[in-house]
Amino acid sequence: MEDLAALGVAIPLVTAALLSGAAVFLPRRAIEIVSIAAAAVTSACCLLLLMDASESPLVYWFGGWVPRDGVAVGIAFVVDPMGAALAAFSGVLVTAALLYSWRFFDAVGALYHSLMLVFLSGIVGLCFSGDLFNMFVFLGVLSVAAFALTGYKIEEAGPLQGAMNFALTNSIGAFLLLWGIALLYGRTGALNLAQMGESLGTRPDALVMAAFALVVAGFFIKAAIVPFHFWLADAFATAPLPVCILLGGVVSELGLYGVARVYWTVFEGPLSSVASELRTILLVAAATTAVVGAVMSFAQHHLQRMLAFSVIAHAGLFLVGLATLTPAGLSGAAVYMLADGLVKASLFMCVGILQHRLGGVDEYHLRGRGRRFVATAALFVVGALALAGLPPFGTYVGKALIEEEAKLLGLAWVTPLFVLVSALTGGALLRAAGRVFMGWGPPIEHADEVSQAEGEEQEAETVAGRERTPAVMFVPALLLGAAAFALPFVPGLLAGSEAAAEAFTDRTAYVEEVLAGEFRRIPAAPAHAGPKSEELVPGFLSVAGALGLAAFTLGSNRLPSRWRRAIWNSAGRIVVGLRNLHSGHPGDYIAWLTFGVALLGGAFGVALR
Amino acid sequence: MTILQAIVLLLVAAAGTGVVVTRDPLNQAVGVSFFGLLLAILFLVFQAPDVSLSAIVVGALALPLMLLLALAKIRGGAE
Amino acid sequence: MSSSVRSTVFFIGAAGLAVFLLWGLAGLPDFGNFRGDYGLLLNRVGVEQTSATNIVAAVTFDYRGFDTMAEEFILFAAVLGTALLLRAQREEEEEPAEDMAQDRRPPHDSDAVRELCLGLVAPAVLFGLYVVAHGHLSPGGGFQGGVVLATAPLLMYLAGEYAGLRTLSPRTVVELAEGTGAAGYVGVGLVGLAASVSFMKNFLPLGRPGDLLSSGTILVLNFAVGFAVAAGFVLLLTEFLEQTLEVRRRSRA
Amino acid sequence: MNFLPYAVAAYLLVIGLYGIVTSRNLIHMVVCLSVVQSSTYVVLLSIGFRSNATAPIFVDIPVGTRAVDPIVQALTSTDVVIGVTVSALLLALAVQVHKRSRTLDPNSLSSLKG
Repeated sequence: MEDLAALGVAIPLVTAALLSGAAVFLPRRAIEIVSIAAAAVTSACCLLLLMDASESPLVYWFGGWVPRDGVAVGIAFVVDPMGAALAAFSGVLVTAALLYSWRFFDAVGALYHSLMLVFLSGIVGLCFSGDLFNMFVFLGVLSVAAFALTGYKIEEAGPLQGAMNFALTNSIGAFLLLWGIALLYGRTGALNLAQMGESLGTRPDALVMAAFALVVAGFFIKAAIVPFHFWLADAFATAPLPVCILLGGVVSELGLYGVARVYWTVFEGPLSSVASELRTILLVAAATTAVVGAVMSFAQHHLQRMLAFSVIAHAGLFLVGLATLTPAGLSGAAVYMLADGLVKASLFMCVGILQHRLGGVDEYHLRGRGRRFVATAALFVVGALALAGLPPFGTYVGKALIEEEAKLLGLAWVTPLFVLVSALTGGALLRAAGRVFMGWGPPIEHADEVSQAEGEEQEAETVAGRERTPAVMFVPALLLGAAAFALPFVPGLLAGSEAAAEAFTDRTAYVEEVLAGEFRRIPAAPAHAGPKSEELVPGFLSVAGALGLAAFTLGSNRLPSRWRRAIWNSAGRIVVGLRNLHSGHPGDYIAWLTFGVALLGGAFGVALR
Repeated sequence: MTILQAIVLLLVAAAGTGVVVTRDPLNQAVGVSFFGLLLAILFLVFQAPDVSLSAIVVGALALPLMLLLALAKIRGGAE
Repeated sequence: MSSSVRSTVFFIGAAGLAVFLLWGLAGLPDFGNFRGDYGLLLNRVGVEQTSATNIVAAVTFDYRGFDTMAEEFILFAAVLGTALLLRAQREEEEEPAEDMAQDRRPPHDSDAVRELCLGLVAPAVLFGLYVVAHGHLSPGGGFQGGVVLATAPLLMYLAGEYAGLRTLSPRTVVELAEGTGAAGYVGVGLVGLAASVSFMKNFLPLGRPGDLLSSGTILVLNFAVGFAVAAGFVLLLTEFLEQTLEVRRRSRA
Repeated sequence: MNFLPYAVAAYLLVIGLYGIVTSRNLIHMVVCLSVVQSSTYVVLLSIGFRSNATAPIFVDIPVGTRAVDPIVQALTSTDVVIGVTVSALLLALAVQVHKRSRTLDPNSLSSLKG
């Protein structure tokens, strides 16, 4: 059984290598079938591991190098339910994305498929690894594959610059992480997470704080937390849509997973004495990210960029769950991530269908041109409502669980924040749906020029104006949307998530498993009734807010001009200022990144005093 | 820490500065290979011959070569 | 942002970063006094356990051989990615090397340089193989040797032997080599899984420390890496060279 | 004096970032990134260094001789490979950016505003 953990990484890698070696001898269909099969088998491995790990975590020592005198000499995979769930979810998304791209573009040999499989193996490795340097290496694997996939459309300027910004910022993120690893190694002489945690002791000092700041910054760059978020909007707005499905569903989640994993295995001992200060710092970062992402999302009219900013906004919301530093908050964040990832993937797929059929994804440009696409429109609207957290979608449940936990901690402002952010991100999509599918709202004059002037090239990666929506595009979108709806009704999911979070945050048990080989069964959590019924109020409030905001903007030309001017002078100015910060200039991004690292380090330094 | 190590460290810092402030990429390619060489020497005095060899083949060979080829491509395109 | 605002943001950030880095670095053991359990243990038992006299190789290819597998695939992904990004596009196929200036002659044709480069090909191959094969004994190994090996086709190019380059490294063969080398690494891991207890297990006889044929899979993996790295770098360099070569072929014809 | 290696590593990190932020050429940026990365080599190897010790290669010297830390060297080797591959990818991107936009100056590239 444990061997499956190794196979989860090895299968996609071997397939990728063989495919690329044999690409010239294989027909296109064979490449597609083999790569989809490899992704599906990998997902199955991860699912089997998830079932097994739900009873008791698995530890796998590569090369058979078990620890010697309490010193880890090899690399361990530690498969616990939380990591296995994220890996399995990513596997499913990769499979769906590969299916979806069946008809999407003229692939070049096996390059695209091989890179997708390498990307998947990087995710699986990151999720399972119990060794900090090994996590760094797998982060590199998935990043390099993602950089290349983002720049796929080399005939356009946008994707190339997006990939450039993505690669520059994320490489620096990796170096910061490595700096953190170096500091920790210098202190503990270990790379194994459990062993590092054991030898850090319980007293925080300057080195521990600096290492934590560097590691967190490294992962925050992946997770797109403000002010490390700039690259994500550029990359996700320009990458080919099948790639976005994947990136939007897993990349920021993986960054946050990294923070959580490292905090609860390595840093919890020394940092528990400053836990409340730490919580405050993380919550400030989370709230800023959520608000900036949501406002920017609402200010977009390029659908892909709109979704990209809502990825940022929701990464902020996930971080709120994580920042509670409690198992219940973590469990809520996990459920929310899962549901949100499904919904986002489905929405990206809908945008891809528009791209496929109409050859563009700009809200103004497409006004009223989507009237014929009833099924896609329905799916898109349901997706937008789900994104806003319509009960009983999984997104609602996840958010409600985080809100409940925040209330217990006395953080009353969390619920309004969630309502605001959900309403803005959902409202942006509903507004776009109204415009594209119904032709509502005032026509924007010279819409084509507006799009062109902003450099959003409308050249499609598929030939524009196809007559039919291929089933391989619509069915995965529908299935993912349905999965997000069905999620809370999966028996035992919430209880399982709670138990997984308990196990994830139990450092003592983790150390025993890894270093002493003593396993405990994960106790089955009592059945979870789901969020309390009073949580329905903020749930419906978010949806109502989203509908209201969409209606307000679509009907804004009916307002008296005095009001319009007042709105422009207040909110509009702020939004323009915010938009100007997102300049697409890599120098700006790195300047903000440096500033952010210093801010984190400074905040942790103050926390230590 | 020996005097030799200190001297090489300072040289590395100076060469790194030189690479950064050289704004012309062609000159930079030369600077990079010099920087790579100094790093290799530093690793040697840090008793890391394996890494030193890596630094030579990468820093003094592969990276400058790729830089020159990329620049050649761009110059060719610009004319 | 204007460049002055950008610089201001950066300088505040950089000052903060420098302060907290130094603040953290001060908590490290004094330079030269490091006593990490991990390294001390492997220095003590490494030779006995793996028969590799170069402990760095034992760490890279055995104790932490799994890291190196992932690292191979970073290289692999970068090669694929570069091929993806620099692929010829439709319009260019019709009008090849459209952005190449006519006056760009391929490197020198003087006889002395030509002879020198050709003369260096064989030593480069031999030296590369030597470095790969001795990775478990002395400094060097698959990666360093692989890069040296990759210079051989490049020397052919410098010597003007374009045909030689084509015969020495036809694209599909190099791609096959790159794929096989990378897959080979995982393959060794899988054989370890099938034949023994776990993935990446050093399942071959270890031999006597210091012998060329020793250290079990460490030697095999060095060759797999050498193979993959050599092919990978040839591919990377030819990706950047491609259009230059195209021009050259035309001018000869 | 004993702090010098760490200080040089930190310096390389900051100066490399400075180069990226003020760069007017994407290829120059890629090179500065490699300077940032070299800071990680220096800090790792400085941490693993032990005075009056040999390299961890026991060909002519018996096991048990005081040797420097082998782990950081293995990590740094991996790091070097990652660095050069990422540079290759970034250079390829830069070449294509130039081909599309006819410039490498980030100030003149404006496809991604707002």
